[in-house]
Amino acid sequence: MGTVHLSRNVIDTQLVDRHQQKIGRIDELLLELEEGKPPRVATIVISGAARARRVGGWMVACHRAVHALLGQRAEHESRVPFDAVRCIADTIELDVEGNTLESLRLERWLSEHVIGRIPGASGERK
Amino acid sequence: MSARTVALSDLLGRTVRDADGRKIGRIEELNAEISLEHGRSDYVVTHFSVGRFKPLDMIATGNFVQQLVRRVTRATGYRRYEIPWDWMDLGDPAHPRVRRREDELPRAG
Amino acid sequence: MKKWGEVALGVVTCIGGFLEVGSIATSAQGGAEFGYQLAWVLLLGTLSLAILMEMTGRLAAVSRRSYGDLLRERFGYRFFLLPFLAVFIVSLLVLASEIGGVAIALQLATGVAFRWWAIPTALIGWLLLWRGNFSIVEQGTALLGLVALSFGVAALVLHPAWPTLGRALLPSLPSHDHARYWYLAVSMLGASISPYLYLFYSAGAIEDEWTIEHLGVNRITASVGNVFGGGLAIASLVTAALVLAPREIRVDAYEQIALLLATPLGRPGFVFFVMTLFITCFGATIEIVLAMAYILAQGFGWRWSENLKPAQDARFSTSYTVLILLAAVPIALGMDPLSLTNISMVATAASLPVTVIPLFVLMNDGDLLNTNVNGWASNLALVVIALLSVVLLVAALPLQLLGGG
Amino acid sequence: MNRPAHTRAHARLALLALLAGGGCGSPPPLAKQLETLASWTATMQLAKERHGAGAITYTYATQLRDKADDAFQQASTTIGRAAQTRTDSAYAAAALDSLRTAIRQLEAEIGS
Repeated sequence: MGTVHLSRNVIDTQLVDRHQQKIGRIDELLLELEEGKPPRVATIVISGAARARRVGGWMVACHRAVHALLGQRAEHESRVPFDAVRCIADTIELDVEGNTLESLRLERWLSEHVIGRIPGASGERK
Repeated sequence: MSARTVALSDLLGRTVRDADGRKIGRIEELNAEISLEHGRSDYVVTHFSVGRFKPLDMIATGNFVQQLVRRVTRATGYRRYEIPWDWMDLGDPAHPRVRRREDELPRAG
Repeated sequence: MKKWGEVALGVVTCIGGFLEVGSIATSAQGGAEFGYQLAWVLLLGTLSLAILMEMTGRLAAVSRRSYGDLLRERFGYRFFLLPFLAVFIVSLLVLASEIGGVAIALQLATGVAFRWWAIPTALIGWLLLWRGNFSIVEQGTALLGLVALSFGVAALVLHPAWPTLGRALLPSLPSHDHARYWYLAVSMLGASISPYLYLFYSAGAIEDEWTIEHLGVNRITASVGNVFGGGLAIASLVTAALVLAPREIRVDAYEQIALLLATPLGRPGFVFFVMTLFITCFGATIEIVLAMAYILAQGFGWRWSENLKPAQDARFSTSYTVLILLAAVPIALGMDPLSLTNISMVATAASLPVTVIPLFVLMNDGDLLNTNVNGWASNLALVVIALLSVVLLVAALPLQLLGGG
Repeated sequence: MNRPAHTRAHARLALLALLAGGGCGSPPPLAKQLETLASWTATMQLAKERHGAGAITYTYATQLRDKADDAFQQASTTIGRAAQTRTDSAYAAAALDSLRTAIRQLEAEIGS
């Protein structure tokens, strides 16, 4: 396998789970630095807080304010080891079960408690 | 010795200085390759691309623009270095340093 | 055979998609106040839109990725927020205007004040999104949008002075009211080149699973479709120039625009005007709300498709539900739809640079487009559009203050 | 009539007023108001003619009438303040008068 450009081809790329379902984008990548070893690409982060941090202090403040307003205590973020990467292309496939990810909590909650309650929300393809 | 963790977005765009303390540009890209060690495969960073300024690099992705930018860059003094990982001192990730002098660094084509 | 069906559909989509509340209102204002003189603006807008649509369509067909997706991945989250927020705010304004257009059409037909129609319109639009799939949305609004051809008939019946109209296709300076002239020019450009149009088109190419085989379809759709769409906008300007301008009627309210077709075509003209306003604005409402949900879902990596059941892409379906209801609020509160339209069109014009300039970078990326990257002519055209968009951004606010109202 | 120069000067004044933060309270300039009144008068005449030809519905004609009425009401409260000379006032009164007549004629046509 050739060289992977972390900024151009990895961060912000669409993630899919092992069923090819979209599960978010790479909001942050964590590198592990150890003396005498090359930096290791360790962890994929999917998280609103991580995104906010990339924009700047004001965005972090906004993010916190929204959380406080919604009475949300924990940040719904997922950290997936980079080992779980199966394939890097237009999308990055992770060997994970999308339904169990913490970062998809809102999607699941909306699906069960809001959208799912309106008639015609689920069933066969349209 | 325990490993430290640093976020990719904290490294991108950081100003890099050389051994003499001169600014040589900003970190524009981290290039990783797969490495097979201790029976496991890991992606590790092999070299850092450090360039004079990021905005130009962001634009300079396509054929046409690259040619255009190359022409313009001669005037603006745009330079890009490919720095092997073991030349880069990330002891303080906010102030990365290269262990060599600027004129020793390999230029990107 | 199937491909020709797609071409026909695409062309028809443009006819319905081009002539919506913004084009009808601003072209009528332009024609009423300056006769044929502003026709060149519509030509410029149509050409620009055709070029932008061809490019976003080509990008989607070759790379199999939408513009929203690439905006986030190629430029990073920080940069992405800029076009995202600009498109989002502007589209919300335009969406509210389109709902206003539907509501006005219903008011003209029934006599019940427009504000009472805002929420029902939003609910029916939502129901279509909820139950329908992408082809229903696309084909339904497209075929019904053919009523817009009545604008073309009206213009022809009035026997426009072709040489004068031809000369007006070249830019000229006004003899009076400079600020108003340029203000209308900016609004008309905003009405022609709406970011939602090419964002929707790009996402639609993914929904319809376009491949490199569709490049021909894409080229024909973007060119022929926009010739028809732009032609109808010119027809609306011509009709206003021949019906309203000689009587010195300025368009201060939507109610006055309905006289446009009733004058040359009589009662059928009035009926066709109401139907055109209703259908094209309703179609645009659906397209804008989808375009907004698309860029949201694509930018943040959610599951999205109008072909999935709502519970399967809950964040996507929640987005369009909230957005369509939210946009109905200003109209339900009685905000004047015409002022709202004018403000939205100028805001649209000002928002163009942040979606046009990144396109330039993507269209030259060989990794995405291989041999289908822009040639020098396309690049030149795109640079001209980008420069135009920057001029619009700079000019929009001063002109709103000097020439608005 | 030197309307263009007039309007432009007024537009600049309006901008200044707006920038000074006092734009909301001042009435639109006289020239603009006269134009609006004339435009609504012509609208009423066209609507009357179109209704006579059976081209537009009663429902729609009454909506147009109501809009013209709104414009009339608004102008009658603000135009006095915009008209500074006696000639201006005469123009204003004449414009208001034509619109009132046109509205009445449309009402007679549609029989409301």
